[in-house]
Amino acid sequence: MDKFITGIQNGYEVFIKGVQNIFEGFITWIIRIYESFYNALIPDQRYMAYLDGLKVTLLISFMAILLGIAIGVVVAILKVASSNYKIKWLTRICNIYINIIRGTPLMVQLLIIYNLIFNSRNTNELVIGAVCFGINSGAYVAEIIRAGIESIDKGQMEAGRSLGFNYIKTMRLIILPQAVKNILPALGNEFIVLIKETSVAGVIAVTDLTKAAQYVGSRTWDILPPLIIAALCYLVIVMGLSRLLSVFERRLSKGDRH
Amino acid sequence: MDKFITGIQNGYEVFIKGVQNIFEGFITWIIRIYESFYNALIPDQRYMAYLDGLKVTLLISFMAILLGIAIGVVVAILKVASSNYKIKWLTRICNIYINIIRGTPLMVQLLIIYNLIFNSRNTNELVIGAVCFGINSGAYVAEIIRAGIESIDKGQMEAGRSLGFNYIKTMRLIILPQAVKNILPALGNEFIVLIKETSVAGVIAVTDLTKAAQYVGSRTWDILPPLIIAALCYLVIVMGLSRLLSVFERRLSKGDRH
Amino acid sequence: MIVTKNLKKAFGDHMVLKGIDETIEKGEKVVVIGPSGSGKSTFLRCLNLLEVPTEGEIWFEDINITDSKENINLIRRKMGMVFQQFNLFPHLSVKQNITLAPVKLGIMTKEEADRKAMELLKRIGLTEKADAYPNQLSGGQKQRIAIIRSLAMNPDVMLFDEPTSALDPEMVGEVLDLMVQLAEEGMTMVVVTHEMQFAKKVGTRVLFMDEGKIVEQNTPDQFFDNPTHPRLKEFLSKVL
Amino acid sequence: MIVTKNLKKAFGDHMVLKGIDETIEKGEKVVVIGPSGSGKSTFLRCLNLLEVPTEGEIWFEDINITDSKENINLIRRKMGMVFQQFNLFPHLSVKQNITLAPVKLGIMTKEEADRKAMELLKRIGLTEKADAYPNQLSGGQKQRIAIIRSLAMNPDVMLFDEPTSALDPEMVGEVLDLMVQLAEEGMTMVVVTHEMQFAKKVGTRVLFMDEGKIVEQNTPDQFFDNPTHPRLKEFLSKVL
Amino acid sequence: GTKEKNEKLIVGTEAGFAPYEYMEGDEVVGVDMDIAKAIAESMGKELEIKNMDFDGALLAVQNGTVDFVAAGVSVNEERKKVMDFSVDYVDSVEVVVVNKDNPAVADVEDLDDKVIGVQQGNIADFWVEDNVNAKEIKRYTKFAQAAEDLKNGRIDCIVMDQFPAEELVAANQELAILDGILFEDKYAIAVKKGNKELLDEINSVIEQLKEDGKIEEFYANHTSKN
Ligand SMILES: Nc1ncnc2c1ncn2[C@@H]1O[C@H](COP(=O)(O)OP(=O)(O)OP(=O)(O)O)[C@@H](O)[C@H]1O
Ligand SMILES: Nc1ncnc2c1ncn2[C@@H]1O[C@H](COP(=O)(O)OP(=O)(O)OP(=O)(O)O)[C@@H](O)[C@H]1O
Ligand SMILES: [Mg+2]
Ligand SMILES: [Mg+2]
Repeated sequence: MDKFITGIQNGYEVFIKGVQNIFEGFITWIIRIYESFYNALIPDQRYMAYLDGLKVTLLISFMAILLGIAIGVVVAILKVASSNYKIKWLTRICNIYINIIRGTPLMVQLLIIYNLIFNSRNTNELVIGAVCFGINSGAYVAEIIRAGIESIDKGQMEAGRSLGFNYIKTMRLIILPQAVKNILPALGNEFIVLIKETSVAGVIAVTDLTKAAQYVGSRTWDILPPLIIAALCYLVIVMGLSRLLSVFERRLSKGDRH
Repeated sequence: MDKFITGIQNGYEVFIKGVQNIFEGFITWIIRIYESFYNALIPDQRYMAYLDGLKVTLLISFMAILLGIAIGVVVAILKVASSNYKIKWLTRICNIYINIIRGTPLMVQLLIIYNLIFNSRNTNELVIGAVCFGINSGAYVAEIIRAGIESIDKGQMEAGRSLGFNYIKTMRLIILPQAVKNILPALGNEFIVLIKETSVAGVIAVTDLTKAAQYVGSRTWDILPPLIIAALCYLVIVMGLSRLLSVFERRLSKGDRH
Repeated sequence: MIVTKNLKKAFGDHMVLKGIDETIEKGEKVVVIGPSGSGKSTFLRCLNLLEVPTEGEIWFEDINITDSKENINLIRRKMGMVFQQFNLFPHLSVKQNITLAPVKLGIMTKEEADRKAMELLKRIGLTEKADAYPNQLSGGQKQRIAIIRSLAMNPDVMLFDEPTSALDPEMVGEVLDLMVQLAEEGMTMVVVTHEMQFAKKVGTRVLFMDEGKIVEQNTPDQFFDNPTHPRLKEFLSKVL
Repeated sequence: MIVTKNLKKAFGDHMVLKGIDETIEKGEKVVVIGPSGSGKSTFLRCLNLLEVPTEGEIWFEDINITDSKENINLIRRKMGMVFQQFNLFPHLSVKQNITLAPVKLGIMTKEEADRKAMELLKRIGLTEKADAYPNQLSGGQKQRIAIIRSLAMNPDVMLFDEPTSALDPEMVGEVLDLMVQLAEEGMTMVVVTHEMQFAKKVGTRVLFMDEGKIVEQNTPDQFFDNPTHPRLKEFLSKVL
Repeated sequence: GTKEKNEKLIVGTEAGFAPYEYMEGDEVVGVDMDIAKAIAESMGKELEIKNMDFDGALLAVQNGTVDFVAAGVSVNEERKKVMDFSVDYVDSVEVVVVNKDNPAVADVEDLDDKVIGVQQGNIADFWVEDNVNAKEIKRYTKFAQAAEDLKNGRIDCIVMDQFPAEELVAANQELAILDGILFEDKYAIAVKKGNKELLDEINSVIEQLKEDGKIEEFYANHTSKN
């Protein structure tokens, strides 16, 4: 009987010890993780590196989408008009641009555009990034606009023409105002895509969020925490913008109902 | 009169000289370009670098799409089924995976997955790349499959159920066989996207086509020609595959008509 | 055969069926008419639980099918349904469309099902289309195939939701003819339709739905000649 | 007023109109019927060049409109067109839908167009919908607005392509009523429709199209009572 | 480590650093690679080369993805905390490369307020950060891109090792090395912290190579080519 009790006591002690060990292990682990992230954020004001990188990421994306819209609108108009008026060579040029951009990796484009175009020490890295990504984005924006126009029921064009409007006026007064409701959300989406894609900007010596995180990692010799911090930044921004976008989209489609 | 003739003669000579200069300049330029590309391709069997890089690019893309399909099918089934049977936490887990992958840049994911998973020294670089890109692709494939299923008119599900089939049988016998026709081309497209995206694989010690081109450039100190060669390789492959895909797609939709 | 008790259905806040008590006897041909959005389709789709009622009960052959313990898949086999948009399976040939359910549900062998399918196809004069695919058929042919697809399961009742509304006018006749035949053979039928001639000819009872309620019902003669409810009078004045 | 000479139209290899010679006089109400795919819509759409004919000529008010020197945009102002799917402009209010063309084409001032729009809306009893948007309207309301949108341009002829086919049965009447009114006021009309009652009531001539040709035409009485072409006989037997 | 019973010996490097390591066809070669081969040979193992970014290679050795890094790694205190170093096998000299026709930097002492190109994680990156008041430090993963940018005037100078710098100016007439030395340091091979067994092996091989004059030979092999 005594033996039995001792047995239980022993078992109990072993159990408690086990729990303690696990608990202590867990605490140590938490502390290590905490330290890792602390190191990745606080010393040398490292958080500033992320903030600066984030600023670069956002600014480049924003300027790139603006440039992309400019290029995309021109290309889309040229393409639609040249196919309507049967100017083959112009259609072909537009298609070549679109196909090259969509047929090669962004990273390769980036390196080529960067090395081909920029020759001055004083060009701001934001401008460099914006131009490279903008040229890329233009092709996608052109396709977004084309798709937006084509999504409008062709009965609308017919109704406009049958009232006596010419092609251009029908486009301007009837098709485009409707197409914009499809195009705007898609452009918002393209902006979100750009934010993610600018993460390769590091190859052209632009210090965006990703590159900043890598840099912090090469300083702390602990690469994961900065990367996870960067990933969280991206996630918050991308999901936040997505949510905003869907609210905006709902507004737009509600606008239909007034 | 003589003066006039001399004038003409002089003018003629100047003109010829100008033409010669332009012509010579053009020739020199052509020769320089030729030399650049020659250097980027031939010495030290550099073309082998591109070929090997291309092989790595294609192999990684191919293995990644296979893994992506495996993950995507599982996630899509879990998501559709869990939302049908109202298992909220499972839906949520699937959504978290999809949102994280789609909400962060591929490049950051790549670095995190690589540093998180691959602590063993013996993993082949192809495996590393395939796993990293496969995990990324899985989220997109899952959405492709979901969209493929949702694209089937809901009348089909209703017709199946009203004949007495249960949910799973209707899926298997009626919805999925039709959905596959939408899913296959989209998967082909995802494969093409992967080929382009693997160009960032260089950051994780994989020597793909882009990285190979960069190192040829490091050797010749002439960055552009190798990049342009790589871009052409991508372009040919991407456009070739796209064309194949659209032929395949036409076949599939012809299949509808038998 | 079918009894609904205080049947209600809401989509979100929107009350579409506001309490329907109705009994449909074996052999009846009930025609449901009413303005767009009045809930006709929803009512029909509740009968075989394609829409799950928010409240109330539905009894079919003395089984409470709204009871979650009942296996609705077994019950649906006894209730054929025909849709406005046909809903043939585009990836299967005509014959496969007809035999899929009997075979895969283990009710017939492949041979039995094939024989039955050819019999039904012969009846509607489309045997030569057995190996055709749905998109090689005209609308009228599609809808007739859809009807015999349901018949292949030997249902006790057939539900029709505007079976001729998606058809070219020339094709309406052939589908209605088939439905008349079915009626004459004694099939129990519930038909939502805008074809008043059909209602007059084969209906044993006509229901008028408005805003989620059945506001009037009668034999076709009485219904069309002596409508009482003002909404029905207005409706008939517009449609006839 | 409208004359077609050997009008042919092919889509790729597919010959849809196989040579149509037809003369439509001012004040006529021509009704076009025929089976699905026979080319009725294509014929109508050729009349205002929404489809460009492959061969042949179309004369409108003594102008050869198939002549590329003519400005088709000016000619279309004189030809109203009403579509099966209404094709209202969803981003504009009802009033804006009506006034857009007169104002932007410089035919009326904003005030004149507004006055005209309200007049037309009053005529169809929809003044209170002036500031509504198309998707707040029922199908019948949409189609009537589409008709007066065309009328606002004071056209010399109105083309209708199955104007009631996309409507709920209850709404068909209100649209046909408006068309009857127009006919009574003397508008020249070409109407593709499946509404035989309308054809009988207001048509001055009925054309039967089959496989890209007009195979029979007559006054409504003769047309419906004494059809001669076998295809027409078959068609009428199915539809009436 | 008793568990290490692998047939393969994996070396991490960044093949944009001739003559230490560079691509020849699809192969990575160079002085460091010759040393690595000698180490593998003496251990009787097969050598596998992983070509990655420089900072990536230093991280890889810490988490064990590679056995050692031979990539012209300079020894410094910060790195010593997180990895172990072999005896040094070369004294390296860091120099400044500028545009020859249009030198934006006149003297090695004159780096303040300049746009300086370095390789990310390289010793020059740390040194410049700590010792110079640069206008901007541009961190590249590949020297070739830095050289291209220098040629095009996007940066004022590159701080890098003398030997690769000589390769660089030999291939690019537009560039020149400034007279004078910026700082000196020593290259060694890095292994995972605590991997004494491997470290001893490497040390003995390096000592042997030094004794036999092999390292000079390696240099000669890889520098005479251009
Ligand atoms: N799945 C659904 N979700 C939300 N609302 C629905 C749904 N199905 C139907 N409704 C709404 O319920 C109401 C009745 O629809 P129902 O289809 O039953 O009408 P109906 O009488 O069949 O009309 P119709 O003659 O146009 O077919 C309509 O207002 C419709 O918008
Ligand atoms: N844009 C087009 N491209 C190719 N074929 C067309 C086009 N428009 C019509 N068709 C074909 O031309 C034929 C006649 O079409 P049309 O629309 O004129 O027939 P319809 O008599 O109006 O038929 P419905 O009663 O169904 O409206 C059909 O076979 C149709 O498929
Ligand atoms: Mg309905
Ligand atoms: Mg038509």
